[in-house]
Amino acid sequence: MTVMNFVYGFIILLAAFIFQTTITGFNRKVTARIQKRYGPRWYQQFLDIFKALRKSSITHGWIFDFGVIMALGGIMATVIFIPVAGFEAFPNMDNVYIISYLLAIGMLGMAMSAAGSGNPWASIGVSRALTNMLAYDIPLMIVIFTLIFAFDTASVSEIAAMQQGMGILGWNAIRMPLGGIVAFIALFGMLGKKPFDSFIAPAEIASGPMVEYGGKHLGFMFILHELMTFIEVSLILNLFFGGGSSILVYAIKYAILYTLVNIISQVMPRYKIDQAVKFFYRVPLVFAIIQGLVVIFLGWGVSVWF
Amino acid sequence: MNERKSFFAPVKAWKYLLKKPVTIKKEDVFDNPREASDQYRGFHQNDWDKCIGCGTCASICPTNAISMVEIASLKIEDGKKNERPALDYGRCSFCALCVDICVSDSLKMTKEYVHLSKDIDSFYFIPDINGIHNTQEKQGYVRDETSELLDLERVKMAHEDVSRKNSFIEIVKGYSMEMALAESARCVECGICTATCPAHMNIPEYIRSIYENDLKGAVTHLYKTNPLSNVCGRICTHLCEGACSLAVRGEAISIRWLKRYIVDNTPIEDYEEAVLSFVTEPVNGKVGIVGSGPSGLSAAYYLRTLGYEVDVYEKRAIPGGVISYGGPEYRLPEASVQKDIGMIKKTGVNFITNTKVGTDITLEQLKEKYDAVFLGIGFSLSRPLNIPGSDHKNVEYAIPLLAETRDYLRGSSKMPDVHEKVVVIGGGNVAFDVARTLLRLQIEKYGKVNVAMASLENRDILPADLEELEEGEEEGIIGSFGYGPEEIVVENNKIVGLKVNKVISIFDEDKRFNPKYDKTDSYVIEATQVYISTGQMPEYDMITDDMKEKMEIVRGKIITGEYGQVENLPWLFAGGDIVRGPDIINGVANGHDSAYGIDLYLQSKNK
Amino acid sequence: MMNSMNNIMKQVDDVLNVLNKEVISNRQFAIDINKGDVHQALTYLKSIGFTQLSIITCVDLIADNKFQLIYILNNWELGLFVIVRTDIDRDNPSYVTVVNIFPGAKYYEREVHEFFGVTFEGNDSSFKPLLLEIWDDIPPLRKDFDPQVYSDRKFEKRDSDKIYRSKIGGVKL
Amino acid sequence: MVLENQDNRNLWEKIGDYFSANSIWMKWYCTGCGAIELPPTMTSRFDMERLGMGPMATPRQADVMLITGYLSTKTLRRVIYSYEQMQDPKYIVAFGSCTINGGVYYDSYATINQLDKYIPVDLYIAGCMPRPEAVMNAFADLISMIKKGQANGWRHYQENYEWYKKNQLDSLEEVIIHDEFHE
Amino acid sequence: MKEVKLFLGPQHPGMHGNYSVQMYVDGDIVKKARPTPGFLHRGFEKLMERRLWMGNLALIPRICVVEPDINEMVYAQGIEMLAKVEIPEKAHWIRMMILEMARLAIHIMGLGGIGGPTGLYTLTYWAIAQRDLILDLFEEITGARVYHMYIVPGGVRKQLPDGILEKLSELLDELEVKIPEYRELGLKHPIIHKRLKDNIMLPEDVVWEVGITGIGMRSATNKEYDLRKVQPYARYDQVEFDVPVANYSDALTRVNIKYKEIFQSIRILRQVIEKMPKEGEVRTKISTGSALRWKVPAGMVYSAIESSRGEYGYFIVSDGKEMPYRIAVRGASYPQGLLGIEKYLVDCRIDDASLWMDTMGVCSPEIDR
Repeated sequence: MTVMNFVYGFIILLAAFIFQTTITGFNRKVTARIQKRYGPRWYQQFLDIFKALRKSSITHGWIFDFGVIMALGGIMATVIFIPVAGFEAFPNMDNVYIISYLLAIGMLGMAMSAAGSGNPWASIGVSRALTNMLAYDIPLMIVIFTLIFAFDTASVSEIAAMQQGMGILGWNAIRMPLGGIVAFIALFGMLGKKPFDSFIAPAEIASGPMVEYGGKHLGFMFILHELMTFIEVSLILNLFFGGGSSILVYAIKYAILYTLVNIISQVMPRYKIDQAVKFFYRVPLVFAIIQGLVVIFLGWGVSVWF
Repeated sequence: MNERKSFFAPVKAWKYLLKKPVTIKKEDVFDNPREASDQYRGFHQNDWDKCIGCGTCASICPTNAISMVEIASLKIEDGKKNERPALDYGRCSFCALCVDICVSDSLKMTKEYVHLSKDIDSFYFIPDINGIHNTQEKQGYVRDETSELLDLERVKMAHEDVSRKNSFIEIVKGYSMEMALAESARCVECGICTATCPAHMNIPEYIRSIYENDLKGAVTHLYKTNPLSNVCGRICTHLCEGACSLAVRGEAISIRWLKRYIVDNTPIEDYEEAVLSFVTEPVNGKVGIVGSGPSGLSAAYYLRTLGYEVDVYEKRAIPGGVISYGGPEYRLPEASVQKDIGMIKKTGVNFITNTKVGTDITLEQLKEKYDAVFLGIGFSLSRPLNIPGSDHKNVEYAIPLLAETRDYLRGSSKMPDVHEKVVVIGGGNVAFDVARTLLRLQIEKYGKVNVAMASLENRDILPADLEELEEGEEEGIIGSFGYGPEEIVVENNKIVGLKVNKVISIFDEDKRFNPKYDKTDSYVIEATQVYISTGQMPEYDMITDDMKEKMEIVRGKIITGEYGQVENLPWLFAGGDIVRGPDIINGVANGHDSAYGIDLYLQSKNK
Repeated sequence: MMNSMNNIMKQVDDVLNVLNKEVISNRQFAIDINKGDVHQALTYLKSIGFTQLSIITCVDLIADNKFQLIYILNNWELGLFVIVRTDIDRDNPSYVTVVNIFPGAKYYEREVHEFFGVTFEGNDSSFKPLLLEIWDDIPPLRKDFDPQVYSDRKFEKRDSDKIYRSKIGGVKL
Repeated sequence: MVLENQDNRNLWEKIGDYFSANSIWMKWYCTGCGAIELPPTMTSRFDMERLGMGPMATPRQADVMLITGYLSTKTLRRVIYSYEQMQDPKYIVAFGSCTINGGVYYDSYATINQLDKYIPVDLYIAGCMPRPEAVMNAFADLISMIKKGQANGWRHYQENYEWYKKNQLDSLEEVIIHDEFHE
Repeated sequence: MKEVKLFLGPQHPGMHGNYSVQMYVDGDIVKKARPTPGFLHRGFEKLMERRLWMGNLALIPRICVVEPDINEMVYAQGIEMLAKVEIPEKAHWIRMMILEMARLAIHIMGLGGIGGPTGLYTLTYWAIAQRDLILDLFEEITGARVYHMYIVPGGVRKQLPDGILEKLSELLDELEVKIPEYRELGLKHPIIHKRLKDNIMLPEDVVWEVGITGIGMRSATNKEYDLRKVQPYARYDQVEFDVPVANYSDALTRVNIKYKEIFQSIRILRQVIEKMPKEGEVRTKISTGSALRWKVPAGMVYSAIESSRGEYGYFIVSDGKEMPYRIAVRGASYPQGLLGIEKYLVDCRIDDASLWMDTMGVCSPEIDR
C-alpha cells in the first residue's frame, strides 16, 4: 500500500460523489418529466448539498454527532474498495465481505445517530430501516453467496471481469435470471426507492431517521446518501450486470441502471414495512433459493448459459 | 365494485417521459405573469374624476379594509367630498363588494395580482386610475346590472290624480310604512346630503331611524337641526336630493318625503316628548325676534331650547310668515304648519302677533327691552314689474294673492277676486303656486279654467321644478315659456291681454340681466287680470337710517358674520331671506346659526 | 313529500309533549320541547327514522335570559330534517347529555360547552377545551362577548391612518 | 433593522448565500387557507422545483416557512415553536392580507393581526389568497433578496429576541405548547 | 411494550391541512388516537354575527378552503328559505354547474391525494395540475381561482361569460380522457390494492353511531343517501345521475366511489350544459334597498346540501335585522374528523392514519371554523 493508493482512493471518492450527484440531478429531471413538468436544474443536487452544509447545525448529544461521522467514515471507506471498470484503489481488497461489512458500519452509524436524536419518528424510522435491511439482505445475500460459490471468488472485480467477453449474455443477470431479478429488486430496497421506502416515508413518519437532521448534519447525510447509492448501484452493477470494460461503458451502464430504478419507482406507491418484509420473503427469497439450488445442484449459469 | 389489479397498467405513465410537460413556461410566470380572466378580482383602481368620496365602499367592506382619507388637494363641491377610499391590503379579501356597490361606478378592479414587498407600508394605498403600481393595468372585475348592490329606483310616491284641481287637497299622498321602510333601506349613509343641506340636517341618521322603525328617534334627529320639519317635509327645495350620491347613477332618495313620513306618522305623544326633550333649564337672557318666518321660528326654538326667554313679533294675525301665508294649501296644508308652530309654542316661545315692528314698536325699543334681537323679516314685498300697463288696478302681485288665499281657506277672509281669464308672469315656483292657486279659485268660482303663464325662461331652463310644470300643465295651465312680457294691453281702461315676445337671450355677455327679444314672434295672451310673480324683496322700513349706515346691505341683503351677527351692531342678528335669499331651509339654517351666535354673544356679555 | 312530513308531525304531536310546532319548509319542521322531555323526544324520533344527529348547537337568547339548545336530526329515508328546540336557564346553564342516544353528540356537546359554557352532565369530556387553547374570557359565542374588544386588547392592529397620512401628497405607490 | 443596502458579507458568506438562494426548502406546514394554492405551486402546473424549491417534512431541514394566511393563537404557538427549531439562515414568507393586518379576521378573538410582531417576516405577498403566480414571483424575489444578503429576518430575531418574546407572551400568555389536551 | 405518544400534525407531511391527531402507538399499531382540532379556529360563527348578510359573502367561502362553493350555496339557500325568495331558473342551473365543478375539482384532488400517503407522488402531481384547469375555468366565471363568492343569496352574482359552456364542454372531454389514466396508474396498481383493500374499514353500525355522511356512509350502507337525491336542491331533480354505493367500506371502495362520482359529476355537467336556459335573469334581490340594509325575516332554518364529504349544513337564525343572529356550521367532516378518529383509528397502523383522513375526507378548516 502506497500513498498512491490513497490518492486513487481519494479520486474515486471524489469522482463517485460528483458522478452520482449529477446522475441524481439528472434523474430528478426524469422524474419531473413523468410528472408532466420540467423539474429542477441538473446541478440542483449539488446546490442542495452545499446549501445544507452551509447552514448552522444543532446537536442532540454526542451520539448524534458521532453516528454521522461514523457513518460517513464507514461509507467513505467502502467507496474506496469499490472497483470501477477494473480500476481499484486497493487491488485485491474488493472483497464482497469487506464491502458489505463496511456498508453495515455506515448503516449502523446512521441508525445510532438517528436514535441518538431522541425523536420518536426517528426511532420508528430506524427500526423500519433495519427491518427493511433484513428483508432485502437475506435474499440478496443468498444470491451473492450463490455467485461466490459459482465463481469461486469473493472479489467483486473478478466477478465483474468474468462476465465480460460475451456481451450481454455474459451478465450474471442473464446467466442467472432469477438471481438477477432478486438483485434488481433488492437494489430498490437498498436505495430506499419506492416501493421500499417506508423507512423515510414523509407522509407517515415525517422522513423517519432524517427527522432531526438539519444544516451540516443533513449535508453530510446527503453526501453519505450519494456515496451509499454509488456503492449499492456499483455492487449490483459489478456483480450482476457485468461491471464495465471501460470507465465510459461503466458510467453509461450505471446511469441506465439507476435511471431504470428511478423511473420504475416513480410509478410505485410504497409498501408498508410489514408488507415489504412479506414481499421480500415471499418472492425474492424463493427466487434466491431456487437460483441457489439451480446453481449448486444443476450448475446452470456457472460458466455459460446451460 | 372495485377495479381489478393490473401489474403493467401503471407503467403507461412512462409515456409522459417524452411528452411536453403541462407546466406553464417561466416567462408566463415571472416576466409577464399570465393575464387573468376578464372578471378577475385583482388590485383596485379608482377613477378620481368620477369618485365622489361617498364612502359607501367603506361601509360595505366586510373586512374594514377601506377607510376614507381626506385629500387636501381636492375641492369640496356640492355632492362631492374631498375624500377618497384608501385600501389596506392587510385586510382586503378581494370580494369586490365595494365595486358592486360603488355609487359612482368609479371603483374597479384590475387584472393585476402580483404585489410583493418587505415594506408593509406598500400594502396600504389610495387607488387612483393608475392602480397600485402606476401601470394602468387592464380592467378586471367591474360592476354590472346583475351584481348591482344598490337600489337605484325610488319607491314611487302616490299623487292625487288630476281631479285634485277641484279643491285645495294636498297633492302628494305621503308614504305608507312599507314604502317608507323600503325607501329608507336604499340609503347608503354617505352623508353628502348633510354637507349640502343648508341646515346640515342629520339626514342619514333619521333615515336610519325610519329604517329601524324608530320614529321617535327620527323626530329627535330632525329637531336637532330643523324645528320646521312638517313644513320642510313638504315644500323644502331639497338640495339634499340633488346631491344624493345615489343620484349619480339612479334616482336620489326621497329625503323630503321620508321626512314628511316621520312627522306625519309619529304618534303625537312621542313627537312632543322628542321635541321638548331639547328644552333645557332657563338661563338669564331675553331675546326678541322680529318676524315669525322660518328663520325667526328656528331661532326662537333653538334659543328657547338653550333656555332663553324668547318673544316673537309678527305683524299678521297668525305666526309663520311665508309658511302661513306663502305656500299654497295643496302643497302645505294648514294642519302641518300649525303643528310646527304649535310645537314651538309648546316649548315656551312667546308670540306677539298683530304687532308690526317699525310702526307698533320700534327696533330701538326692542333693543332696550331685549339682550339681543334677531331680524328675520323675510322678503315680504313682491318685486314690481315695470312694463307699460303695469300700474293698472287689475295687475296683481303674487304675495298678496297667496296670503289672501290662505286666509280665505282659513275662513278669515273672503275669496280673492279672480277673473275668468288670467295670465301669470313669471316662471319660478312661486309663479306656479300663483297660477295653480288661481286655477283652483277659478274652478270654485266659475267651474272652468283659464290660466296662462308667460316667462322669459323656456322649458329647458325654467327655474321652477319639473314636477310643477308637469302637474301645472296637467291641470290646464297654458304656458308661454320663453316669451317675455312687453306690455299689458289695456283697452278702455280694461286689460285685454298681455303682449309677449319670443326671447332670444336673457343675459348679455357680461352675464347681466338684459333680455333680448325677437319682435317678429309676438302675440297677445288674452286675459283680464295679470298676476306678477317675478321675485320678492325685503321691506326694511323698521330699520332706522343711522342703523342702516352701520350695516352693509348689498342688493337688498344684509351682510352678516358667520352666526348672523351684524358687524357694527352686536346686539342685532339677522337671518333668512334677508341674508341668504328666498329659501325656507336656508332660513331655518340661519335661525339655528343665529341662535348659536346669540348664545355665544350673550354668554360673553354675561361674563 | 309534504304528506309524509305532515304524517310525521302528527305522529310526533301525538306521542310527544310538543309545546310548539313550526313548519319551516316542506322538508323541515321544528318542535319546541320541554327541557325534561328532550331525551324521550330524541329517542322517539330516532326510533321513527331520524337516525342521524346532524348537529347540536345553541342559541344565546340574551333578551330572554335563556339558552336555546338545538338538536337537528336527519331522516335519510324520507329526506326530512327535524329541529328540536329546548330552552335552558342562561344563568346556570347545565343540561344532560344525549350521548347515550346519539354517541356522535360527544364532540358537539363539548363544543357547545366551549362556546356557550353549557355543561352537559354525563359527558365527561365536555368540560375540556376543544378548539381554543388557554382561553381567558367568557365563552366566546355568548352575545355579551365582544370579539373586537378582545382582539384589540390582545392583538395589536396597525395604525393605518398614520400610514395613509404619510402618503397624502407624498409618493404614491 | 439591519441596514439593508450595506453589503458587508465576506466572500464565504456570499458563496453561502448563493447556495442558500438556489436551494430553498420550504417547511411542509399549512398554517392557513393560503395553503390551498401551494399544491398547484408545488406540482406540475407551476413546478416550484424549477427554482430549486421543494417541500421538506421537518422544521430542521427547512429553510423557509410559509405563513399561509391567518394564524390562530393555537397555531402561532406551533409556528414559533417550529420556527425556533429551524436552522439558520431561515426565512419567513407571509401570504395574503391576514398576516399584515388581520385580514378578514381582523376582529376575531382567535387570530392574530400582525405577524411581524411575533416572528420576523422577510417578504409579504398581497392577495387573499395570492395566486400561484404571485407565490412563484415571491419566491423569485426571495431568491434575489437572499443573493443580495437582504433577507436577514432570522438575524433580526436573534438580536431582538427579548422584544419578540415579550410580544409573544403578551398575546399568547404562554408560548409553550401543552399537549395534555385530552387526558 | 410501552406506548409512545406521537403527533400526526399539525406540522406533518401526512396531514392535509392544519390538524393534529395525537396517537399512542405500540410499535406501528395505534392504540389510542385523539383528534386535536382548533388550529384553524377563527371564530367564524361569531364573526358572521357581526357582518351584514351580504358582507358575510366574503367570510363564508373561507370556512372550507378546499371546497368553498358549498358554503356559498348553503348560506344562500338558507337565506332564500328564510326570506321566501324564488330565484330565477337560470340561476339554479348555474349554481348546479358551479357546485358540480367544485365537486369535480375536489374529487380530482382527493383522487390525487391518495398519492400522498401512499407515496405515489406522480398521481398527485398529475391530479393537482389537472384540477388547476378547473380553477382556470372558475376564474373565468367568477373572477377568482379559489374563493369564488359567486353564489349569492338570490341567485348568482353575474351572468355567465360568453362561450364558457363550450370551454367547459371541452374540459369535460379532456377529463374523460385523462381521469382514466389515473385509474391505470392508481386504482389498478397492485400495491395500491394491497394498501387499501380490506384496510381502514368502516362498518355500517359505526356510520350511524358516529353520524358519518357522504361517501363513507354510502360505501357502508349500500343506500343512495345523497342529499342531492334525498332532498333535491337547485335542479338536481331534473338531471339524471347515479349515486355510487357499496356495502363494504374499505379504503379502496371509498376511493373507487370517489372515482365514479367524478364521472357522475361530468354527466351532470353535460346535462347542465344542455338544459340550462340560454336567456334569463340570474339574480333577484333578497330584500329591498341597498345591500347595506338588506334584511332577512326573522326565523330559523337548517339549510343543508351534499358536499364531497357529506351533509354540509348551516343553521341560520335571523331576528329580522341586517345581520344574522346566529349561524352554526355543521362541517361535513365533523363526525369523521373528531369522534371518528377517536374511535376508529384505533388498531390502524401509523401508515394508515393519514390514509384514513384522506379517504374519509377530513377537512380541517370546516371542523375548526
